[in-house]
Amino acid sequence: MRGLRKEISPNRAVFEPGERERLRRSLGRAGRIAIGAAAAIVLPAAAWAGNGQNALHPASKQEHAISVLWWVMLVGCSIGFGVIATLLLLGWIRRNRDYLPFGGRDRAGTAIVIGLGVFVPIVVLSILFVWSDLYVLKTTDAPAANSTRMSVRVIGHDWWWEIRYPGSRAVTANEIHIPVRTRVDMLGTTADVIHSFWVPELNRKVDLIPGRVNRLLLDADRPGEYRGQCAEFCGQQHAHMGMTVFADSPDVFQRWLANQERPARKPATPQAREGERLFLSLPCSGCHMIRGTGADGTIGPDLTHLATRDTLAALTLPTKPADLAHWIEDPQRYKPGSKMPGSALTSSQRDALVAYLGYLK
Amino acid sequence: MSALPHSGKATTPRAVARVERARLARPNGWWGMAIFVATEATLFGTILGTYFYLRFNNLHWPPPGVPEPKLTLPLVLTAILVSTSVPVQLSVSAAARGQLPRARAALLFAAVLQAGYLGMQLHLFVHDVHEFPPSGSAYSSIYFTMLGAHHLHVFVGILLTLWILIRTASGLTSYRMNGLRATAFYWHFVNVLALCVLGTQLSPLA
Amino acid sequence: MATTVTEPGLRRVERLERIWVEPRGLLGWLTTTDHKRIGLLYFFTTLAFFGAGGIEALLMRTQLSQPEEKVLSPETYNQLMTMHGVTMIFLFVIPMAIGAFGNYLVPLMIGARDMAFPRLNALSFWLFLASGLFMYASVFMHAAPNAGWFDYVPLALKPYSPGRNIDFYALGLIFNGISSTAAALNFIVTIFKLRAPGMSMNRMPLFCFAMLAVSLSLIFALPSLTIDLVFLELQRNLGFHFFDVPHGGDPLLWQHLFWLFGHPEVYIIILPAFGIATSIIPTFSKRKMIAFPLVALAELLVAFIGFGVWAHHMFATGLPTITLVFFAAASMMVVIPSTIQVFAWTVTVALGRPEFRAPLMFIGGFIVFFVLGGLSGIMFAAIPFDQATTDTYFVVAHFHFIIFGAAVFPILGGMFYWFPKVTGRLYHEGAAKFSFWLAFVGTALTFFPMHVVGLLGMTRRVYTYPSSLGWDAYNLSETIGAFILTAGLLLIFANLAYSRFRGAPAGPDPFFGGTLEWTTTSPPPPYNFPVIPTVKSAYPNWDVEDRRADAARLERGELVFDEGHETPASTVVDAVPDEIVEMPSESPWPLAVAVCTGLLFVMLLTRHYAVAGVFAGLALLAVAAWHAKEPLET
Amino acid sequence: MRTRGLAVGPEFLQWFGLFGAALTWTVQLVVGFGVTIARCGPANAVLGVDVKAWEVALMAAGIALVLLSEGAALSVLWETRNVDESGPPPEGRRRFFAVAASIGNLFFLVIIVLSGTGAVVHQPCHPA
Repeated sequence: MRGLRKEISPNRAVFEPGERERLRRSLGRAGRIAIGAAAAIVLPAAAWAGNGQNALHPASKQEHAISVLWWVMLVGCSIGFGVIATLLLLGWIRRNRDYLPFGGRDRAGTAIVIGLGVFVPIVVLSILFVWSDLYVLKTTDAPAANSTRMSVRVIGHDWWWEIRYPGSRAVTANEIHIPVRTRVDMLGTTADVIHSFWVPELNRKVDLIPGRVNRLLLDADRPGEYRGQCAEFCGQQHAHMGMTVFADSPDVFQRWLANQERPARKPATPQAREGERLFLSLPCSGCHMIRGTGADGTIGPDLTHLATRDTLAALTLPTKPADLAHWIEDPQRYKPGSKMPGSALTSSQRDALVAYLGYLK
Repeated sequence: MSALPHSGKATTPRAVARVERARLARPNGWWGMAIFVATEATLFGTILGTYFYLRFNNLHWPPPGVPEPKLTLPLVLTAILVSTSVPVQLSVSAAARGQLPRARAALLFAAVLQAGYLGMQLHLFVHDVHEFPPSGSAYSSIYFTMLGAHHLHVFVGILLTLWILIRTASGLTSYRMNGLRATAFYWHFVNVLALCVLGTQLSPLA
Repeated sequence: MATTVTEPGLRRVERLERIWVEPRGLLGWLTTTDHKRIGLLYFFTTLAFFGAGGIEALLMRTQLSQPEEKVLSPETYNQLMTMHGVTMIFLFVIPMAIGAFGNYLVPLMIGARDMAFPRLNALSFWLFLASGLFMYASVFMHAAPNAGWFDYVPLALKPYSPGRNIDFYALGLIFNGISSTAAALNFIVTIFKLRAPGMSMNRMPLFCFAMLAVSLSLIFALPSLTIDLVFLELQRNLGFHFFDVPHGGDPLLWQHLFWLFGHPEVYIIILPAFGIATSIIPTFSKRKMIAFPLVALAELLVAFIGFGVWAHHMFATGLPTITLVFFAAASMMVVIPSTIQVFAWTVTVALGRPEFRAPLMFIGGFIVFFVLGGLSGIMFAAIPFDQATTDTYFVVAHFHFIIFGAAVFPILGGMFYWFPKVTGRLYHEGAAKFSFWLAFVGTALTFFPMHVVGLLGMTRRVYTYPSSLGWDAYNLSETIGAFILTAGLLLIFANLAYSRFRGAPAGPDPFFGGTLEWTTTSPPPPYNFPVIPTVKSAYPNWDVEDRRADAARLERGELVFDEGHETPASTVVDAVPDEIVEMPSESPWPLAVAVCTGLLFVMLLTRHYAVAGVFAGLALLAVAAWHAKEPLET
Repeated sequence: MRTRGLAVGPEFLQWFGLFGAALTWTVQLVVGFGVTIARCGPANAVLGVDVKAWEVALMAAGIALVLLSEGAALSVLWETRNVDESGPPPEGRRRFFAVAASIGNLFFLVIIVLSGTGAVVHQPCHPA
């Protein structure tokens, strides 16, 4: 105790010679740590560009602004981390030295705390606020009302996306087609619980909330498929609620839209006709709509042009005949909790249904 | 340090009065109640906040078909309730001077008024429930939640008062004195609350 | 201190022993009002819940170890995911930090003989235990809460969650909140009123400042959660309308009220960690905390500003930008109290003579994780970036660095640091250091890749994911990390358990700590201090003369208070000795009240409202019986 | 909170310096947030809130009050320039809180200015 008492008694000694050098050397270390920390995060993230759902792989002005914000903040944070890590290392390096820098007096330490802990952050964070929350926010916020030539309605369901094109009869599900380099106003709401619409490579996310229509700008600057996913926990199958945005050249898009507006094709082969009959007689038509037939259900997705879609059940399965057959027989196996019941069909009935659905181009 | 007043040993009105005089700061019990009141105040803050949040969320407030809140009777009742702060405080200062009988009389008087208030309010409450049930709209839901919460607090206050009256029947100790102080503090809080709740309840008339 | 006690002193000590003795055995534990025993009860209870929450986490990590894994059904996963959050927050971190550490240490650090309201203290433990059992009953009925720990409506409303799951959640958290409120109230009054003579607010240990800040946060934050849950129950079971649009309600009301509680909650979780760090660092750096007043301020400020940032959890809900900027600005500035503390800690270490024993190493790990989590936290104050990454694994990474890396590491370090005080024995240093590195590597490996996978588009709360998105490697490494971390934790507890029986004797003050708990014997006697210490600085145990003066006063019988079950109370701000308070001794009633309350909530759950009323009445009667016994009548 | 033999003046300055700015910001946040909710809710049709006027007024009043409390803190800081911050109360304690307050009030000043500016710069009720 006595010894300790002496050690912590203040106002002893002055700045030790050699301490300055040590400080300077370990500040060099700070830089290396900063770079290391940055690399640790950057390299793996940047390495992955091609998964179609990468927030750091922008395909629009908006997402580009966000990723720039991220890279700048990352560098700033790495520097901050470096400074703090250096101070910790200083302690570690000095652990066996028997003198106290600054003679154990608080003044210098307090100065560092107030300088680096108060004034630097106040300035830096105020700048960040002005840049991100006043300036960048103006590029990512909802498009001004009626500032876009076209809009698309997205209605979240447990657990799939209903997509409508105002001013057109086209209705589809889970696959949003938009013309490239065109400002599209996404008007999002929900039929049941809160979902969140997020296509990482195109823009930030926005929640779909009962009683509200939240808007988001979709403006892909190059053609492609952009994957998205529900981001707000919405129940048992939250994990299987994906969607794809197809950004096509305007004429391709127009052709697609014109086709989607048409009623369903009449089946030509006897097997497909049998399939249609089955579809209308079995419970299917109670939940699904196929425009131009008696099927007018509104619980499940509109199947009028099912065969033009790549995937089933919100990106759970591809729309290949085999998968379609499996899905029809036992949806609960692939998406437990989904509203679609399994159905006991003879293999011929099943093949007929699949054949019919394959017709819905 | 043995000169310190020993609240634990103060078991007669005179001894209690001595402790009350000698004490520099308020007793632990008072502080306990103060913190409790703080959390209660926050509770009502969120209820009133919710009331106005829902109000901003609705064009018609109260919604069509729901009568506007009555004005006079609630005003009168609240005035009566708030006035009981006086006898309650008198009771405290009397007890602090060691005058137990006077203290209990004042407290009893207050309790009677408060009980009367609660009775009338519950009558109004039941009447309103029949007129526009809470399941009718967001307005009626928050309306009855807010009033119900306040009536509950009045009820608890009456229980506290009765408890103090029972305990002080067998004389005054510093422990009971602290209880009395705490109860009085609680009542002042409930009375201020009554004003806030009334203001909110009548806000659609403004 | 109590080294050279002679006859008169010894006689006084013996009298104190007689006065403060509690019944032995089970009965003693059931009726105890001793803050140290209650602290231990909290410790072992929360440890059990920590185990449960950990198992839930490991199961989830196993399910996510590779794409399309089938270990858990989606329903089970969602229940585990929700219970993991609820358990770790409400049944582990907070009760461990406040209930166990706070209870055991605060009276010792301020030189008091117990909490201000010992029986209330017992009540808050029994209520906590009951609420925990209440919530875990749901797990065994496979009806555990399954809507995520923030339980958004309308998913949590009857049409989408018809089962009892959500009622378990709502009632359980209301129940738990009662306990936390009681505890917080007790801490505030204790810290205000029971400080040793001379311990004016500027000499109060920083741990106590942290506990004060936490308690104040709880007092002002919990009501909005409680009322939110009451609204939820009223709407679910009695047909009220608060959250549904057709009747003029608003689903966002739930989110506002929840996060008005939920964000202060984050600081409630982290503040005790600050307190522990600010206790360990000066001891092992052998110097006073640098910028002491600023650190104290920072602890209070972070709690305060924490109330003004709630909507940054709602940036993606499409609120008007003019509404969001308020919360963005506050979210930027709430960082600064933390930067103050981080620099104060690191500078204190750098300018001291640090001795890297296990506790200080855990604090080092804490600082690293806290800085990482804090820096990613700053990013969420940038609205557009928050809107891009919220509800992804980037957020999961961020808050696990904060509420595991930053909140739990100091708790682990604190376990080692105060282990000698509690048990009177030393832990095994080598094993402790090794377990630190295991836990450190495990934590980094578990949570760091989540940043990347989040930026790659992995959203949170998914029970599985397709393999086409390049998330597999990251998720596998996270799972591996989780198991390494588990090994580290198990080694820590094995070390403590072993040392409890085989450790070398520690003596009163093995680390030369600066605060008052080190002035008394290890483990401390039921009355904590034979003589109430007087304080002249923020690190009274380093003022050797004063401590010797204590011994002298014991001889003279000054400030011994051996005439009864007594402790002195002082003025709130400057700790001027004010009165002698008779403390209540052991009582069975807190347990009785807790039991009645528990049954009350069971009846509410099963919708037997009349019976519930009966139990409410019984609880009130128990409270009356409790207060009918006044301290002096012991 | 009565304590033995304390002049009221410095006590008031110390506590106002410590809490003034904090409470000011609380008011600005609660009222400022409430105003935006009122302005952007359906009820605005009947209420008709002028959000900019409110926010500007709040910001101006806020800045004034915060500067006042910072002034109080600084004056206590000057009064106690020769006192050790862990010294005996009341001076030591006043010093302690003055040091804390003089720094802490800066944050509140910045928060009030930033959020006020934000609320004025952005156009009312444009969804984020």
